[in-house]
Amino acid sequence: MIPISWYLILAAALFSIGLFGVLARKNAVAILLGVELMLNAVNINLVTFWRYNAPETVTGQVFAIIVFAVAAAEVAVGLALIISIYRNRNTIVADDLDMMKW
Amino acid sequence: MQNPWMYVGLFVLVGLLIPVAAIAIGAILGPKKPNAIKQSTYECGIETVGDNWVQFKAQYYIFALVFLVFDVETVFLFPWAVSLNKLPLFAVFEGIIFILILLAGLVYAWKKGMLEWV
Amino acid sequence: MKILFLIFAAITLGSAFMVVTTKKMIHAAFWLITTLFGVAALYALLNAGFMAMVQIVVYVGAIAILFIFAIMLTRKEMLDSAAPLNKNWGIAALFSLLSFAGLYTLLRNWTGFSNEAPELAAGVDTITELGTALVTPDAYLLPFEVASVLLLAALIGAVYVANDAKNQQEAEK
Amino acid sequence: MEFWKDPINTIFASMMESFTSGGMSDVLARVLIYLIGILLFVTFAMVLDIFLVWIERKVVARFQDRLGPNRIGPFGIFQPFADIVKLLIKEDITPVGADVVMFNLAPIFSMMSVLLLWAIMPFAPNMFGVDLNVGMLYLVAAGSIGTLSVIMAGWASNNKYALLGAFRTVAQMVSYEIPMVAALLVVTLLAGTMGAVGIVGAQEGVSFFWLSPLAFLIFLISAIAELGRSPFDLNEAESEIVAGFHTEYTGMKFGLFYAGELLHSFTFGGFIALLFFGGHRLFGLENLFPTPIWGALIFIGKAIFFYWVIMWIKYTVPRIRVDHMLAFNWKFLTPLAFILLMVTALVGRLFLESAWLVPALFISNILLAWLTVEYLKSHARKEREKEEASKQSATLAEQH
Repeated sequence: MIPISWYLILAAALFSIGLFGVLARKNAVAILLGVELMLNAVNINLVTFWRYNAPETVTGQVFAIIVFAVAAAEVAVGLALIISIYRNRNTIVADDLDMMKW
Repeated sequence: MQNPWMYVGLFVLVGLLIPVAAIAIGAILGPKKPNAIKQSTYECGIETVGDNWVQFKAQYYIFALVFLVFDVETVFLFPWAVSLNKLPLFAVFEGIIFILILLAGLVYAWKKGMLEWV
Repeated sequence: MKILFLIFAAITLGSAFMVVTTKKMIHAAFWLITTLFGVAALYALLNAGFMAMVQIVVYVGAIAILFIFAIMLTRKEMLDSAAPLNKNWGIAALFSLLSFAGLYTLLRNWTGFSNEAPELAAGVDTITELGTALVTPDAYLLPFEVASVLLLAALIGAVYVANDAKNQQEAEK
Repeated sequence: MEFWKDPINTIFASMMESFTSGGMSDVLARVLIYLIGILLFVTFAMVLDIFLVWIERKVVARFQDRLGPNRIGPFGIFQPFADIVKLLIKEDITPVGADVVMFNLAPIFSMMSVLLLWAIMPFAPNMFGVDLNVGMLYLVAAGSIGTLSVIMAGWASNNKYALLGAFRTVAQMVSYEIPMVAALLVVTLLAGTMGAVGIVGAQEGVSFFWLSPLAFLIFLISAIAELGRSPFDLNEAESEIVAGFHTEYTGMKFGLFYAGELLHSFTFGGFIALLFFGGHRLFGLENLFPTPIWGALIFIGKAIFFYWVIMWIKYTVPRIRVDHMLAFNWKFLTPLAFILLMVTALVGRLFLESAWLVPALFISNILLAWLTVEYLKSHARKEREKEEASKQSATLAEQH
């Protein structure tokens, strides 16, 4: 059988890749893709802990479902904002979005 | 190894292999005589203009958005529906409140005129 | 089991890497879908069939579609963006490597690091338990209803913002 | 005699014995037997698919007062084989600028999404692939793989019409998924389980059609939309966008899309049979022979019947406009489906384990349908009056 460490390391690696995407990508949509990777890593952790530490309760799965809802809400609003910005300023390069700077 | 997902995994494998085999046989048996006209994209018989870039309506996004919200909602509702018969009556009302809150969102989008295609 | 895990883990991580480095946005979205399938397979391996299905229904069926629509709507920009990464990508790579190393050492020092999975109790229907937990006031009733409010807020917010975009598009015509 | 009562498991046990006696490990033997079984099963599905082509062409010919294929074999039954040979020896054209990998993956995914549905199809007791406890979600998940294949095909073709068609199709498929899921939720609620086998088992006494005829109608409409068949065939509206997302596909790849659509229709016919009409049951006739093969035959007969209903609708109703299609879903079908879900939850819980459950649910469904129709009538009347009033004021203004 697979020890828990494999899953946790996988989740950590996925989280780091997502973090890299968030920090390094130019495109705002790509940044959201990175956030999705990070949320997935979190979900892997939650389900893993459910399976290995408390399979008799459903806490881990409930948490994971709520993370799904949060991810959906985040994507819906985030992408709507990006589309709106694209319409108004004709760019979605995150570095160019500096209207709050002075 | 009583995991039923093993069966599903094998089914995915076979489900991939059969169409791949069909396409492969077609590729072996069919002739290969490409030329520029034949490989150009089809536009009702006239010559292709530009690439496939077309401006899409923002409307598509709105429908996908409303769909996403309802899709996530159903994920919550499936466990509720499965266990409803074993639960006390107020669980029904909790689910109804849950649905009503989301239908309010649909009504909002409707009143905003976001569900119109034009 | 271990072989299956390694295959799925390789698919997940490899395609996740492609998501953050590939040049064309639409390809990044399709690599993300591959990652999501990999994660769903991992859930199935963890005996969490419900989570695997939810992963595909919500992520592949809805979130990925939304991403593709958004990419299509903002595509003109994408065609000429040459470099996918910004100038700070070296620092970003260092940062994420450091975070991985930090997480690894943290986990390493945890006592339960190499625990094995306990046997699942036979005849327990996780979905029924999940449904019961979601509507029991002592358990997760509040998160259940709050999730609905969260989704409502997201819908209203996104519709409001996108309405702006729609009006803009009509004004351009 | 034992064999006929449970053929699949008997074969499985004997194969398992012969495999493991040869020194093979238990897991490997299981995987191998599953693989052989699935291969046979999928081959059966594909052969059935070939005959579906023939049925489709024959039935449409009858609807349109023609004869249909009648040259090759008796009643033209070998026509589909000729079609396959033709598709196989056609040149496989990939358009310039297409994304080759995705262009080839799309038809494969399309076919796979349909075949995957067969994994949970319970033909009869002891005759099914696997009983997943998340069966209904699995159905939705397989559908989303189909959506994905459409988007892949449309984008990878590098063709405006293909992309437009794909976007229309995706908008339609995702929209109609919501009422469909709501109908599935109603069924889940009534059965108390998501597994397909459990749902068929729960219809021991009375089919779910009598408990929720409205859910059946909603499921039928959204299934037709999900399949992209007329009146919802906007994805390949020939007069507007050539052939939709598969404009650029030739040969066997086109064949896979086409065969996938037919098999999908049949599969949904099967799902209608198992969700609302008791699966393998037919007024006690299923007990005529004590073998599940007989039940499976009844099930396939039912599936073909509902496949025929879908065809009937397809060749009777004209295509609807894209804005009407979306308005019909979001302003009518989705609210109705969720109201039905709430009503079913309430009534079903109130009358739980009482003899009045069936009549109460049936009457509440009929009542809801009647209220909806009345509301629509009054709404339409108001709209008409408004229109006439504006017309009148317009003519008045013209006169002045």
